[in-house]
Parts: sequence; C-alpha cells; structure tokens
Amino acid sequence: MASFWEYANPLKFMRTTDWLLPIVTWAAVIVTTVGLVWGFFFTSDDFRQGSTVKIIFLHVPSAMMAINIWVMMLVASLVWLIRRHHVSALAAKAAAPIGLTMTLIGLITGAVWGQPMWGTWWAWDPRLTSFLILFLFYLGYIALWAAIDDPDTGADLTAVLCLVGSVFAVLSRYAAIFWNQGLHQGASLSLAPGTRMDWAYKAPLYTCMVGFGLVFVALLLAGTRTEIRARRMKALVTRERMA
Amino acid sequence: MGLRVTDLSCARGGLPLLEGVSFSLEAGQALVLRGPNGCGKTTLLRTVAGLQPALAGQVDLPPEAIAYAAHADGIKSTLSVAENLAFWAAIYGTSSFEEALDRMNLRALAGRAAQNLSAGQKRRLGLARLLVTGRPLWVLDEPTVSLDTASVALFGDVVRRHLQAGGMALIATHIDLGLPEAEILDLASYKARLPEIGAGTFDEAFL
Amino acid sequence: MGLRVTDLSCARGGLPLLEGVSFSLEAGQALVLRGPNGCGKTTLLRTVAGLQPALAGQVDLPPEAIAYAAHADGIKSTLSVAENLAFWAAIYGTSSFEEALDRMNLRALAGRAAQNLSAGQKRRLGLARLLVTGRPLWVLDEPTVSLDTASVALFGDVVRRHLQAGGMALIATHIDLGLPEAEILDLASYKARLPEIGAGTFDEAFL
Amino acid sequence: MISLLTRDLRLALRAGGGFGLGLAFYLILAVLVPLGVGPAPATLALIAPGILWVGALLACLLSLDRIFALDFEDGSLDLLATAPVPLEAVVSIKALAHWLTTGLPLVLISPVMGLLLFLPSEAYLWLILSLTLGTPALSVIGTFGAALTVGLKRGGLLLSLLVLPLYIPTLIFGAEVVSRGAQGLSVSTPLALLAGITAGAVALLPFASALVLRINLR
Amino acid sequence: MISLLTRDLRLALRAGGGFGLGLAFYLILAVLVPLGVGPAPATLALIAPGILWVGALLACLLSLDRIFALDFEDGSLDLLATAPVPLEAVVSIKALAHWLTTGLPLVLISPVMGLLLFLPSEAYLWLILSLTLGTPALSVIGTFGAALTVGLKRGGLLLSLLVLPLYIPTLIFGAEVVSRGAQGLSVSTPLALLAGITAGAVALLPFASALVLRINLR
Amino acid sequence: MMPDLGSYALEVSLAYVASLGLIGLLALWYWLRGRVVRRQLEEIETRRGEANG
Ligand code: HEM
Ligand SMILES: Nc1ncnc2c1ncn2[C@@H]1O[C@H](COP(=O)(O)OP(=O)(O)OP(=O)(O)O)[C@@H](O)[C@H]1O
Ligand SMILES: Nc1ncnc2c1ncn2[C@@H]1O[C@H](COP(=O)(O)OP(=O)(O)OP(=O)(O)O)[C@@H](O)[C@H]1O
Ligand SMILES: [Mg+2]
Ligand SMILES: [Mg+2]
Repeated sequence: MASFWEYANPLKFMRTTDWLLPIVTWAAVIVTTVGLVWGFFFTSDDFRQGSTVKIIFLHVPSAMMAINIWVMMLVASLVWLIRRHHVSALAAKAAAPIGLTMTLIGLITGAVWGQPMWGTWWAWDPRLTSFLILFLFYLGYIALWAAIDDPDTGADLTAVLCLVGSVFAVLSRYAAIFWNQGLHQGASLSLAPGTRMDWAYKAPLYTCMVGFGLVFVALLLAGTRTEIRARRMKALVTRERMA
Repeated sequence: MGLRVTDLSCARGGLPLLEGVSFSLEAGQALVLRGPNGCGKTTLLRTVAGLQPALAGQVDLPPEAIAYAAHADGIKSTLSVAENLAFWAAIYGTSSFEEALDRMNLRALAGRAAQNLSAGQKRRLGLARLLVTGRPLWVLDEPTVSLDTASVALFGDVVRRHLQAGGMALIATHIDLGLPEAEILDLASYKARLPEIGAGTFDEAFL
Repeated sequence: MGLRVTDLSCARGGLPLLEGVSFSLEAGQALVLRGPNGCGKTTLLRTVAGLQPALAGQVDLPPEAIAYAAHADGIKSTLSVAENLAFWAAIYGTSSFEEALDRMNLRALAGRAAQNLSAGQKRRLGLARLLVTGRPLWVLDEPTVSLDTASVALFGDVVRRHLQAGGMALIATHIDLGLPEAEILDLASYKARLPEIGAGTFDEAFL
Repeated sequence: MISLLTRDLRLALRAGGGFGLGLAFYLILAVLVPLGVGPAPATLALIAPGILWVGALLACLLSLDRIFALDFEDGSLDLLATAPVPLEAVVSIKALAHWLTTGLPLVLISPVMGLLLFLPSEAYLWLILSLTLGTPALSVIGTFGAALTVGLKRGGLLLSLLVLPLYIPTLIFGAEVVSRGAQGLSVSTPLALLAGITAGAVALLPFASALVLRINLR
Repeated sequence: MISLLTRDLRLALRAGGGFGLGLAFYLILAVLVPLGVGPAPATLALIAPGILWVGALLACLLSLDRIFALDFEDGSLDLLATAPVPLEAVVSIKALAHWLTTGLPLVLISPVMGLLLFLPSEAYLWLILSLTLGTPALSVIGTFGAALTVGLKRGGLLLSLLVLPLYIPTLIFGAEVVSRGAQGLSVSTPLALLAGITAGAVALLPFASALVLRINLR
Repeated sequence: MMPDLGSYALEVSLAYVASLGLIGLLALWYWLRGRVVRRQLEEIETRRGEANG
C-alpha cells in the first residue's frame, strides 16, 4: 500500500486534489445548502427562544469548526516540525484565514443571538472570552506568516508559535472558567437547562456541521493548492534571478 | 587539527548559490576567498561558522573551534572599548584583553565609548575581539573595510602571528591584505547549477 | 560654479578635529581626501554637506547643490531596488531612474527587495542614488567599501562621466579609486591644535 | 511630497511595516481590561469612555518610534534633510502617514471596542467624532516627540515619557466628550476645545519638529 | 554567564538603555486612567487591581523588543550563538536581565500606584506578592515573543500581538489574587495557579526561545 | 415562502446574511487569489520553457 506520506509530495498532492477538489466543493455546497435551508425554512420556532433558535445552525457549526481548525493546524505544524513535509506547513498556512473567518462568524452570530437571549451583545463569559482569545491567536499566527519573507523560516516559526500558543490557549480556557462562571450554554446539545434538544433541530444541525466541515475541507484544498503554487513561483523567481 | 571542507553546497534565501566547494586548511595556513559581489562569500563563511545549515557536504571542524567576524562587529556603542573587549573575553573564558588592546593599537582609546569611534577605529575594535577568543580558526568577512593603510598592515601582522602560533584563517576580501603566503580560492567557478526540471513537475523543494 | 572651502574648522563631539582646511573645486574636478582613521574625514564631509555647522570658516556652495552619500545608504530593505530609486528620483524631482539602473549594473536586480542584496550589491544601489539626484557636487564617504574590482571600475567610470558633464566630486577613501586625474588632499596636516590655556582660565567654549 | 507619502504608506503595508498592529493593540487592550477589572457590565460601562481614549492614545504612542527611527538608522533622514524638500513638509507628511496608518483605523474600529466594553449606545457617535477630531493631534504631537528622541537607540519608552504629558489635554477633552455623551449632557465645550487643540497642533508643531530634527541630525 | 548578565544590566543603565522607563510608563498610566475615567475614589478602587495588573503587563510588553533587537542589529547575537555558551542559557539570562530591569522595579513601585488608585489597604500585600510571582512569567514569555520576531524590522507591535494572548492566563490569575485580596476572600487557589504558570514557563519556554532564535539566525 | 420570523426577524436574518457573506467573501478571495497565482505560475513556466528552447 502506498504510504500516506506520499500525499505530502506537492506534485502528488496537486494531482490528487485535481479531481478531489471539485467533488468536495460540490458536496460542501449541497450539504451546507440543504442544512441551512432545512434549518431556516423547515424548523419551527422554539417556545422560549422564538425564531432566534434558527441561529444555532450557523453558530454551533462555525464555533466548532473554529476550534477544530486550530487543532488541525496544530497537527499540521507538528508534522512539519517532525517530518518536514512542505505541504503540511502550507496547509496550516492556508487553514488559518478559514479559522479566523469561522471564529468571526461564531462571534457575530453569538453576539446577534445574545441580544435577544441575554439582553446584551456581549458578555465576559468564559466561553466567549476564550473564543475571543482564539481570535487573537489566529490574528497573531496570520500576522507572523505575513511578516516573514523566507518560506521555510516562516513555516518553522509559525509552527512553534502554534505549539506554544495551543498550550496557552488551553490555559486561558481554564483561567477564564475560573475567573467567571458565565451565561453560555453547557456542552450538551441542550437549548435550555434540563431540556434535551429535539431531533427536529438536531438533524439539520448535524447536517450543517457536516456541511461546514466540507466547506472547510474545500477551502483548505483550494488554499493549499494556491500556497503550493505560490511557493513554487517564489522558488522559480529566485532561481531566475540567480541565472 | 585542520579544517577540511568537502563538497559543500550552500544556499541563501532558499536558493543554492555555491556547490561542490572543497578545500582544506592545516595549522598555520590561511586561505583567501575571492569572487565578485553576490557570489556567496558571506553565505559560505556563515555555513562554515555553523550559523546556517549546509545544503550538502560537510565541514569537519566543530563550530567550537571557530571565531567568526562579520560585517557587523557586535560592538555595544554605549560601552567603552575596554568594556566591550572584557565582555567577550569573559564569554570565551580567556582572561586577558590587555594584549589585544595593545596589538590592535587601541590602548589610547580604551576608555572611550564605542559610539564615539570613527568607522576605522570601530573596525579595529571588532578585530581585537578575535584575539580574545583564543580559537584556532578565524573566519573573517571583509575584515579590512574602512581601515587605513597603517591599520591594514597592523592587521596583517596580527594574522601572521596567529598563523605562526598554529592558527588558521579563512578570509573573504576584495582588496589586498598584504598576506602573500595565503592561498587564494576563487569562488566564481563553484557557482551552483540547478538541476533542470520540466514545467509542471515539482518535488519537495519546489524547484 | 565651484566649491570653495576657506579656512574651515570642524568639531566632533564638542572637540575640534580639523582646522584651517582650505581647498577649491571647479566644475569637472575631483578631490580625494585621505588621512588615517579617525582624523576627521567623515566630520569634514558632513560639514561640507551642511549636516553639521562649521566651527569656523566657510563653505560657499549652498547645500542645495550637494548630494551626500554616507556609509548608511538610505535604502529601505522592504522596497525593491527599483522602488528605492524611484522614490529618490521623485524626491529630487528628476524623472528617470532607468539610466541609473543600467549604469550601476542593477538592471537584473531591479525587482529584488533590497534586504536580499549582498553587501556589494547594496552599495551599488546606494551609489545609483547619486545619479538620480541631478546635483553637481557629489560628497562621498568611502564609496567603494565592499565593492569588487569590476564594480570599483564601474564606479570610477560613473564618476568620470559625472566630471566630464561638469560635475564635481569630493571623496574620502583609503583605497585606490582608479581616478588618476583626481587631486589628493591629505588631512593629517590639518589636525586641530588646541589653544594653550593655563589652568583655571576657561572661556566660553570651556577649552 | 506625494512620493514620500506613498512610500511611507507602502512601507507600512509591507512586512514588518506595522500597519494594523496599532489596531490589534487596541483590540487586545479592550480584551485585557475586562479580564483584569472583572466582567461586570455596569463597571465596564462606567469606565468605557476613559479606557477607550486611553487605549487609542497608547496605540498611537506605541507606533510613534516608527515615524523617524527607521529612516534615521538607514541614513534616509540625513539624505532627506539634504534633499530639495523643506523639512517642515517632510515632518507633516510623516505625521499624516502615521495618522492614516494608525489614527484612522482606530477611529474605524472604535465602535467594536465600545461593544466589548458595554459603552452606552448614545455615546457611540461622540466616541467616533471625538476620536476623529483628536487623533490627528496625537499624531502631530507624537511626531514632535519622535523627532526629539530620534538619535537615541531604542528611545521608545523615553519617547512615551516625553509625549504622554503632551497628550493629556487631548485625552481629557476627548474622554470628556464621550462620557458626557454617554450621560446625555451637552458636549459642545469639550468638543470645541478638542478641535482647537488639534488645529493648533497641526498648524504649529511641524515647525518645532523640523527644528528639533535638524538639531538631532548634526 | 555572569558577564552576560552584568553586561545586559550595565547596558540597561547606560544612556538610552531603557531602565526606569517601564517604571515611568507605569506611573503615567496611573495618572492617565483617573484622567480618562474620572476622579471618583469608589470607581477607582473598584478597578484598581485590574488596572494595576494591566499596567504592569503593558510596561513589560513595551520593553520586550530591547531583549534581542539591539544585539541582533549589531551582530552580537550571531557572535553569541557561536560563542561557547549554550543558547538556552543566553536566553534565560536575557529574560532574567529583563526581569531585573523591568519586573522588579514594577513590583517595588506598585504600592505607590496603589495609593494613586485608592487600592483598599488589605490588597497591598497581595498586589506585591502577585506581581513578584507573576512578572517573571511575563519576562520569560516575552523573551519567547522577542525571539520569534527578532529578525523583523521594528517587530514591536507584531510582538505585542503575539505575546498578549500568551499573557492572558497570568493576567487573569494575578488580577484575581489582588481583587480577592481586596475583598478579603481566600487567594490561595489563584496564587497557586499563578505560581504554577511561572514555574512552567521558566522551566520550559527557554528551550522554545532558543530553538526559535536559532531558526531566526540562520 | 419566507418563514415568519416574528419579533426577531432582524437578528436572525442579520446572522444569516453576515455568516453567508463572510464565507462568501472568504471563498471569493481564495478563488481570486488562486486564479491570479495560477496565471502567474503558468506565465513563468512558459517563459522558462521558451528559455530552455
Ligand atoms: C458572542 C457570543 C458567543 C460566542 C463567542 C459563542 C461561542 C460558542 C462556542 C465557542 C461554542 C462551542 C462550540 C463547541 O461545542 O465546539 C458555542 C456553542 C454553543 N452556543 Fe455559543 N457563543 C456565543 C453566544 C451564544 C448565545 C447568545 C447562545 C444562545 C443563547 C449560544 C448558544 C450556543 C449553543 C446552544 C451552543 C452549543 C453548545 C454545545 O456544545 O452543545 N451561544 N458557542
Ligand atoms: N536574505 C536573502 N534572501 C535571498 N537572497 C539573498 C539574501 N541575502 C543575500 N542574498 C543573495 O544571495 C547572494 C549571495 O549573497 P552573499 O552575501 O553571500 O554575497 P557575497 O559574496 O558576500 O557578496 P559581497 O561581496 O557583495 O558581500 C547574492 O546574490 C544576494 O543577492
Ligand atoms: N559622536 C562622537 N562623539 C565624539 N567623538 C566622536 C564622535 N564620532 C567620532 N568621534 C571622534 O572624532 C574623530 C573623527 O571621526 P571621523 O568619523 O570624522 O573620522 P574619519 O576620518 O572618518 O575616520 P575613518 O577613516 O575611520 O572613517 C575620531 O577620533 C572619533 O573618535
Ligand atoms: Mg558579503
Ligand atoms: Mg569615516
């Protein structure tokens, strides 16, 4: 069997994604559309939250993806540091803006939801706070990539930042919980304390989660392809200059 | 103990510059590197000094035996000349910097803050640091920039005494150092040739 | 229009270094300043360029006619070679930097960020700036530092053409520029002597 | 002159140029203060106008040393001083570039900051207005401070020390506008004073800065 | 090693070395906040613990770029990397020097700051204790950030952006100690966590910093 | 067809518009940048191909 690491070869990666990308893209569009249309048009209002419950179909998937993308970047960074496969470093680079956008969506939908539910746009609740800190980590990570000219140095430095940052992100999470017991929902998919969520909500919610995951994968593949091309272009340009 | 560089390739900014550079230095020898601007002298010296990894080939003297002096001299402008030298002497664990002061003709400036030195005086201070390292191989990047004729001669003497005491020197320069005994290596002939690759096929190194 | 320096004294760090320096330059002439390290060449050039006031004496060319090039080249490392030159061309109101690129052999490097140049390439860019100033008097402080032999010759040609076009050049250097037609002024003989003052009598200038 | 402005803006946008980082600092401050002070909305709303102005001021302050220090180190400042442009104009352009890359983004992001600190909704208009009026003064005054400390290695914090006292009037009137606005009181007096400070600083300080710069270069 | 420490301290004490400026910044912040927020003692006492910790953090942050930038520019860092001292030790000594010139003075002056902001009298002890325990972590984390950005021209604000999120746990626990102390509650948990963060950071981060520094030098 | 969103119409539609807008912008940006980079790379490679004969 071919080793998994073969896909870390840029050329092999490009060949594979050539046919994979359109499939994933279409899957992402279809699943997300289905999930969101289902959620938006075909669910009834919650008896306490009214129509705002429909925000859940955006909020929860984006918040989850924001966290998952960071984890994916962590793994990719480790792969780069240990096995030095360029594609994984470039994939981490391409993932960061998607993670940032997901974080932003989570923040915005949460804020818009908070206004009717808690009577405020924003609260210094631990989950919200650590989410905001995650936003800052994404910003810092992207800014560091942007600031460094040499691609390998950039990959090394951002990878170390991602590792150290992850440790501190976890620490911040616990610090924030310690600091303030908040308003936000617990981790069980429950709308109000005690009530379990109905399948009428769960089914479209799961669809949306899968959809957002696919959206991420599609964007990630496209972004990584671009980064690989940009990397090669940079190498060629330097090479041309030398000749 | 000597320096043996075999088949060294080095890169700058992700791009191979030199390839297949081999030479060796025995105790008491000096080698002068020459080559046009931008051919990779600085890059080669940094690789030998262990500051950047080689693309291929090896340098079989450990970095612990090498004293490197670049364009920037590592001089703290608010410390005096003597304080600057004393610091490096302490870092290298050699006790005395007095002799270095005398040999680089810095005695009269010893108490002066480094920021008040002229370009050439600063350079002399940077070179005096070499004397306190106590290391056998000196790796020097254009050491005589800004020096007047008398100081170049002084520096030539210092290098000669270092060689006589069993030291080695690897020097990149564009001008004549007054070291006729040194061998000369022209780097122009080691220019790296990139492997030719057709469009659309790229591997790990993207080239 | 020429430069006439009469009886100039200049000081550095509050201490007079040179005194009674007089010389003149007519259109088409070049003057090379020589002198040991620390004798005050840089100080004299900064005074002539109007960057620091003279202690005594005068320089009768307005600073508006002078292009000064010091050790630091005023290069922005994140801008490309062409962008750097274009900026200075715009500041001096001269339209084209294309010719400067060609004449300093920078055409191949035009799109490269200045931080990725080698020491000598950076220096060439610094000197190319002189060509876009369009000013008659070039005041140069050790212009050929780090340049290889070919680039020194190139630079010599550029200066010669500037002189032929009626320009002037005042150059401090320790090495040979390949400009045999230039006069040479040794600054060692103009070393300032401090006025003798008995203990306890100090005047305005505390000397 | 235009070329100087575009060069400065371009440098700011390039890697390591510092654009957007003033912004980031401002955002981060808005995160830190609640973390330090505690999450109670009432407390935060009370101190929001002051903190928002203090934050804008600090974000400006931190980017001041870019104004001249880089140009000084690589010799560009010597060359600009001997170039055919008046140093007063150079100084003004540098202040303008600083405002465009620091002050303006601060103004634009300030509503988000207000949200994070529970600023009362009546105050948003006044926050934006007072920052728009006040930040140019911060840039011009800061340029003066940067010119004063240009020769000093990493004069960064000395710079802060010199500039902060000069920032105080702007801060007082600016914060006053916002907190009066939050309470629904009349803001015309502090607003007029703020505008006065800015107009005065913009008109006069470039001359002082150019003078000081010339002294520092010799 | 000792010689590196004494050199760094001596450099900090010389002209332009930056000693005392962190302090000055801290003091100025204590002046600005009442100006921005308004003079009511009750409000100030309420926010004092948070503001004092945020101020200490910012004062630390502002002096971070001195840790390596000067040594990088003049080539000393290249030379230190080839000198017979492990880079991990160099990094730790640099962090220690930073703490001695920034963190320690902050601890010592903090009671005065408490006075200016009407900190309740029970909280003074905890303020000093928490700063003593927490500022070493700030220095070590900051050294990591400085090592990350060492090659970048004026990475100052990028540095802030990278380091501030890493400072957050320290800030939260530190401020919590003081505010609990001010209310007479038990402080042992946050104090222990604060000490834990410091111990972990001091023990592990120098390796990351040395790694990153080596990458930046090549 | 539009469901009745009740008194929270503004909030809910705002959330949907903002989220989809952001994702759309991101996708657009990735797509545009991908296209630009691909073009540039192609151009360079053809240039190289010509240079190599
Ligand atoms: C700006 C404000 C908000 C932010 C930053 C935010 C952030 C988050 C985060 C990070 C998650 C975790 C996703 C995961 O489990 O991986 C989450 C989940 C969730 N949020 Fe929010 N949220 C905000 C406001 C709200 C509001 C106002 C509500 C509703 C009243 C809400 C309801 C939920 C629910 C129901 C979940 C799913 C909980 C679960 O994991 O089972 N959120 N949010
Ligand atoms: N940071 C960098 N990134 C990319 N390329 C670089 C970088 N630094 C230098 N180069 C390029 O690498 C080549 C070799 O540079 P190097 O400094 O080794 O030359 P050199 O032989 O020392 O020249 P000089 O005599 O001018 O000092 C040059 O062509 C230069 O343009
Ligand atoms: N900032 C300063 N403060 C006090 N003295 C200084 C200062 N800068 C330089 N000096 C001293 O002034 C003298 C003249 O310096 P200058 O730089 O003009 O010499 P130079 O002739 O250019 O020498 P070089 O050939 O070494 O460049 C030197 O002895 C130097 O030590
Ligand atoms: Mg070189
Ligand atoms: Mg000189």
